Amino acid sequence: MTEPAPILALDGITKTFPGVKALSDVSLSLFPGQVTALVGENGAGKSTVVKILTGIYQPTEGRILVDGAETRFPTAQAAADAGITAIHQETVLFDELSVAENIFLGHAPRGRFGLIDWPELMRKARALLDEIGAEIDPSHKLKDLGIANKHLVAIARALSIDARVVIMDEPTAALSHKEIQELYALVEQLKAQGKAILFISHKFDEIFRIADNFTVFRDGQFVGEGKIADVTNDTLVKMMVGRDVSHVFPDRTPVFGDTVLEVSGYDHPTEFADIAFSLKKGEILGFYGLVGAGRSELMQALFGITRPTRGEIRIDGQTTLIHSPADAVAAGIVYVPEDRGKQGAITALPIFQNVTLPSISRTSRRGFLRLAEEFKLAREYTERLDLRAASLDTNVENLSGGNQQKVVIAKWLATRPKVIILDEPTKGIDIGSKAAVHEFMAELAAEGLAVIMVSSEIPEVLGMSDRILVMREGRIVAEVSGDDRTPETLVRHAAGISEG
Amino acid sequence: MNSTSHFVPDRLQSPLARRLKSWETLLLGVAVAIFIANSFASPYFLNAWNLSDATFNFTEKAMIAFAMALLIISGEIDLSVASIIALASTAMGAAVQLGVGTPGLVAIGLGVGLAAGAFNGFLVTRLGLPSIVVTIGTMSLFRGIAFIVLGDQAYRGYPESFAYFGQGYVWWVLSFELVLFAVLAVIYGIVLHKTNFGRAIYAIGNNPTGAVFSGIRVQRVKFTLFLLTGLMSGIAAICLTSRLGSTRPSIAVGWELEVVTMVVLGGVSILGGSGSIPGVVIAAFVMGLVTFGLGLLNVPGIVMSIFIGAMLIAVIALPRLWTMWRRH
Amino acid sequence: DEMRVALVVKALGIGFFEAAAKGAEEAAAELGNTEIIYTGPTDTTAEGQIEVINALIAQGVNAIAVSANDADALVPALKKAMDRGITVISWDSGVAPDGRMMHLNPSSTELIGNTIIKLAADHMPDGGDVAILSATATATNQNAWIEAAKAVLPNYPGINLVATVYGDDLSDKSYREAEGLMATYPDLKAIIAPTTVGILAACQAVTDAGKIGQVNVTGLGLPSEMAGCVESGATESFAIWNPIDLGYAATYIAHELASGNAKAEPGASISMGRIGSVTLDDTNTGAMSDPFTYDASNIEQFKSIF
Amino acid sequence: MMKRLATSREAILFGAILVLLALIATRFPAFVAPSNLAGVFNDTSPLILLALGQMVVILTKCIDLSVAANLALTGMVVAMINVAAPGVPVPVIVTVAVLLGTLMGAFNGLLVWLLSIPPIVVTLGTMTIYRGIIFLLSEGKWVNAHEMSPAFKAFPRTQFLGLPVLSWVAIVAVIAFYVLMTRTTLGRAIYAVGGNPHAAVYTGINVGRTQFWAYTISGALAGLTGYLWVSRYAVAYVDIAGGFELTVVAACVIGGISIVGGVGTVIGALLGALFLGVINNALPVIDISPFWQMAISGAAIIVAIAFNAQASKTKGRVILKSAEHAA
Ligand SMILES: Nc1ncnc2c1ncn2[C@@H]1O[C@H](COP(=O)(O)OP(=O)(O)OP(=O)(O)O)[C@@H](O)[C@H]1O
Ligand SMILES: Nc1ncnc2c1ncn2[C@@H]1O[C@H](COP(=O)(O)OP(=O)(O)OP(=O)(O)O)[C@@H](O)[C@H]1O
Ligand SMILES: [Mg+2]
Ligand SMILES: [Mg+2]
Repeated sequence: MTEPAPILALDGITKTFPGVKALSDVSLSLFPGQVTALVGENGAGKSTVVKILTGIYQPTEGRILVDGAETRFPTAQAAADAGITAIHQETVLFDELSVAENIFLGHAPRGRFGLIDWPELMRKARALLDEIGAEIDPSHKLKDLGIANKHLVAIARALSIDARVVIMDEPTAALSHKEIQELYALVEQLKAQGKAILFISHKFDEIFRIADNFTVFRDGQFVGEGKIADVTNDTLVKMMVGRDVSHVFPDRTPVFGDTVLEVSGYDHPTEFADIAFSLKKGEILGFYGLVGAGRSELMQALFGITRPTRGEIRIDGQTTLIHSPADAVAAGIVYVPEDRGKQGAITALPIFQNVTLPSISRTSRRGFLRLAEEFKLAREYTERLDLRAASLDTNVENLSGGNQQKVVIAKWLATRPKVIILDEPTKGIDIGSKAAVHEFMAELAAEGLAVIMVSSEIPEVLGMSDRILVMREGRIVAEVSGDDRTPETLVRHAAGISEG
Repeated sequence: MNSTSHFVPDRLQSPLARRLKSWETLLLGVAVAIFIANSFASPYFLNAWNLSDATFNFTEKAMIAFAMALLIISGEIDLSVASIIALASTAMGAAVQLGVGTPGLVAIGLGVGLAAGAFNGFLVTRLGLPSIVVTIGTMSLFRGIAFIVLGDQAYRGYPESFAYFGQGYVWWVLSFELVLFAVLAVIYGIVLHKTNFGRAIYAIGNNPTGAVFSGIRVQRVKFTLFLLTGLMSGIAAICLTSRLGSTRPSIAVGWELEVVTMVVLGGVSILGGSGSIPGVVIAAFVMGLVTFGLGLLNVPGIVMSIFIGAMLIAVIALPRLWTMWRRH
Repeated sequence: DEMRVALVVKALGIGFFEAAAKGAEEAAAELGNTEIIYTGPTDTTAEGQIEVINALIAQGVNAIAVSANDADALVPALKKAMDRGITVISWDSGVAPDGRMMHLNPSSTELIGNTIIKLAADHMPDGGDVAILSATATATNQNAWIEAAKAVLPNYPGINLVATVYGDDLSDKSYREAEGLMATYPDLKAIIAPTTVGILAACQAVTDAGKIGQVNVTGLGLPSEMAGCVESGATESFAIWNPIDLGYAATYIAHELASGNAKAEPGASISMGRIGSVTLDDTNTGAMSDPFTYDASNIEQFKSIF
Repeated sequence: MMKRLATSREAILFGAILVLLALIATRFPAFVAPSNLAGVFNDTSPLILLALGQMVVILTKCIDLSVAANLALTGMVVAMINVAAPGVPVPVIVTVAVLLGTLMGAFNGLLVWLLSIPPIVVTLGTMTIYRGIIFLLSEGKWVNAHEMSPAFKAFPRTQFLGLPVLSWVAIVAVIAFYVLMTRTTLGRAIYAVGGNPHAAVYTGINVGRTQFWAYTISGALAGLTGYLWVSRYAVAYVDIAGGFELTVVAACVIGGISIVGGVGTVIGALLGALFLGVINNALPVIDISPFWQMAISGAAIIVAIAFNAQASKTKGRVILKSAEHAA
């Protein structure tokens, strides 16, 4: 065997959160000069591994080995000191600090008396940004940057630490084609320098292009590992999902009714422009796009969270003004947001209160609460979604991600809406719940509800939608239906590549 | 979906059982302990009239504390309450000089309270400014106006009938203030715990973004809460002015922090989202009993405040220390 | 049985009142079978005094002798005390007639008003600007003295009262106010502070500004506290009545009234023990004695007494 | 660079102070005489010192309501030491004051860090406790000028290069804090913790410990100011600097330090304190009744925060390419 010894290895790592076992007995090895791809569905535990490797979480059980020696990373600093650096999935940076400082916070160059040497800091930051091909002024405040540039700053920060192990958690999700190419070149360069790279991505073409090894997780468990050269796309997907992908989505024969929602000439000063589309009863309309394409912003505007500069919304043919979510709910539009913890549920309140919150006027009398009515309504809708919980009086924060999502959906169904918008409805929820949500979406459409589904997962978009709109940089760039419905078309439109 | 649905009970714990384990029960225990300690410490304590007098130590502050509790649960705070008292009292005093009668004075007191609350509410909800600094500003502004109007003067000459609010008795030892306190406690308890409005307050305090996304008109609710806090300050101004029989611009100095202390001691989370009116009621009694009990022993007020300050920290720290200690 | 007399002061810890408390104990010892409860709020607020008074009512003390932070705000509480059979008098800083049976002025208001102007004028042969630094704007006694002082101003030609400012009996505020006076009125010849806190702070401010000899600080102060100022020359002379005597007299009167030996009514003469007796005017107010003037010649003798 | 300077919050506040001075000068020219301005600065020095400490605390998303009580307790303790042992040299007194203040600040910090008690509750509690302890120590008695030793009183007023030592302490503190906040790891960590505590964890910064240090720094300054205050005004009693904590917070807020943390500068805190100092000193001089003072400073606070909020309205992110270029 010519296999070198791993620089970094995880052995039998388990990580539990209150109510969730995010990782259970997983292993992982990273080798010098090699790229290891970590693949798994949303919520498989990939980012949790990254956080354990970078000292942000402490494993509940198991060992971390650096050069074969057991180590602990009590803080992020400890991991950095051990030569491990990461580009995290979410950008964890400081809006109020300059770009240069974001890159070097914690290890800024020091001058006399150990004081921070600002000119040197700027110089080094500029050099780093140049190296990754980012045209960003290091003296700007981070808050003045767009999401893609922020991500480039995060990459620069990871590279500013002279590390032996570089972890990249979905680094290309927010980047444009050109920037992605530069990132690939960078990965090659790091490899050549003998660094070990952990690369997390949902894009298979990417994985097959740059990875040497792979490790697969499913539902927090280790499924397998090997050489990329030894597997095909299909086998990898099967390992990841645990069954054949084609059977996941419900079969449906859609029956469309009248048009319920028409949006035209919808503009926002900074987020989106020229939005026009319509939606029929019983239809599932998919919105695809890369992260940051502005889909969530558009949906939130329809729901009255943000105000567009102009445009018209018609519901059942009637022009409707929506200035607040309360207006939207009254008009029959509801929104299941992407960020469940912050926007979807009031997690510190019990399930039944969450479910009845927007329809409280129905369960109460003259403004006074009627608990019995509330429990009745909550029971009716949570049972339909097959919610698993200790009781309806349990706080939502104690539920698993999938069950939390069910509570949020139940709360909106209880308002008896006409249009339901689901933003990344299955993001980060386990496979069982995912299928349940899909099945339920189909059921709702069959009952005549109009459904808008925003999703970044190509199989989901293809499997569920009757029609797909693709957004890029705040505009609808294509409508895809019929035979065009291939992953390639979606990606091409979303990324703005003129031909496949 | 599938029909083999799992049964999910409404509740695991009866509401009574939950209540027994609550903060309020703990606090009630403290109150009873203080009561017993006081009766042993001073022969003058167990006397209906004395106990009735003792309630004046906290009734006015507690009235504000009810509204403040709602405001803090919703994630905001109002530090200008004591200054609203000064402003409202000054306005009433000025009206007395113009010959306004008792009903007019009450209307003016309430009106000024509402207007001040609306001003705070406007700055916080419309201009989106953080309430803690807004109300530090209006705290100076409102009392400053009272100083401009009154300077080194005092207003007196309140009508005889006006004295009832702060000095009158409804029946035997039950003062008007005590009865008003009880009535307001019940009203606020119902509003917070039994109405849609109360539910919205909890939702907002726990997660303002989530509340907006749930179709709650968050700014409107918060504005209403500032109005209510202003109104309660107006009521407190009426009672206090009536009790003192005169108005000086320095009236009720420092009350804002006592009110906040009462609310926090009552188990309301300063970060918003949790707390109850019964808790605040008990906290009011606890603070009143401590002050009165130590007062009977002629302990200076500042020493009493050590007890209150220490209690404030201890009631939050001890449970945390206990869990930390048990984990090791 | 034992008689309990409560001496309620504006705030605990002020030298003047500590001295008065000494006098009260002296009276209690002399009268026998009398307990003194020396109490008060820790800051000079009316609300604080009301809480203290409520606690005293609850203890059923026999008499309350109070130096008020606010003449009006205490009235309801003190009325309640009288309703419950407690003897209530005010001393030093008075309560409105409704709220007490009698008031003991340390000295007559007119006399004090005249004295404080005279103290300044004596050292200003050519006349000039003077300013008053008072305590809180709500202090009754201060306001009365200032009124009286203004009334006698015409008798002192050339003396020009340019401002009245309030230091709230807080050292730092008084200090800043004194500084402000010197900045605003560069020709200021004297600062008159009829308060023991204010006169000390003003003396400090004048010393710090290097204006000893230029600005004379005078008013009412305690010899023990003022010794340094007289020594440095910042203060030529100042006046005060004896606070020990005042506490003694207040206690004695309260005892006399509570035990029924005397009745508070216009024209009545009430004994003050070793000090003599006080005669009440038609508002049931009486004066204890004349203020006494201290300067370099006698300060040494008194500074260790009070 | 010039343009950014002209639109910065600090520059505008500085402009506001100049305008204020000009207005005062029209009614009372002597106010802007250098010697008087030096006096105003000297008077404002304690506020500047406390505002610097409060700034550090607020930057980390906390608040310190106990500064004034800390100041008063430290002041009383050193005054009592001076009375009991007049021979103790001033450097020792200063050291004791700083240590004592540090200790009280650290106590706040520990409660916030280790027990995660909300900062406002902790300091509301310790505020009353520290004040109460003064009463217990002093039995409510004042320590007056004549009881203090001349050396004890002389320190803050000793002239050095034309300015009293009190002013110099403030100047040195401003410079030291400028260096601390811009050039040291701790200073930057303080900004990071307040700006985005979540991201701070990812950067290896211990949020609680940074907050602890912020409180400790604030406490040390409060202790130092405690001695300076007591010796300058030559008196110590329970209530000195009562309510001053809110003035300190107000100075910070006026100086553009965001109450939600992460935003604000040393220069801002300095200017915020000077703004209040100029108003407080000018009102009596220009013959505006002192009774207007409170309302004016209240109005100033409200205007300042409304203004700051307007200036820092987040532009939000920009998805549209066209809008990005326009921005
Ligand atoms: N702090 C936390 N508290 C509770 N549960 C958590 C926490 N962090 C992660 N989880 C849960 O752990 C599981 C794994 O999450 P993780 O973020 O590691 O998934 P992932 O594989 O990175 O998914 P994605 O592809 O969506 O990024 C999920 O069920 C998630 O809800
Ligand atoms: N400039 C930015 N700074 C920080 N976060 C950003 C920025 N731009 C976008 N994001 C985050 O990236 C995510 C995706 O952005 P957005 O929701 O607008 O796009 P989308 O097309 O809806 O993508 P998604 O598929 O994630 O819903 C959001 O969570 C958003 O908060
Ligand atoms: Mg992830
Ligand atoms: Mg989105």
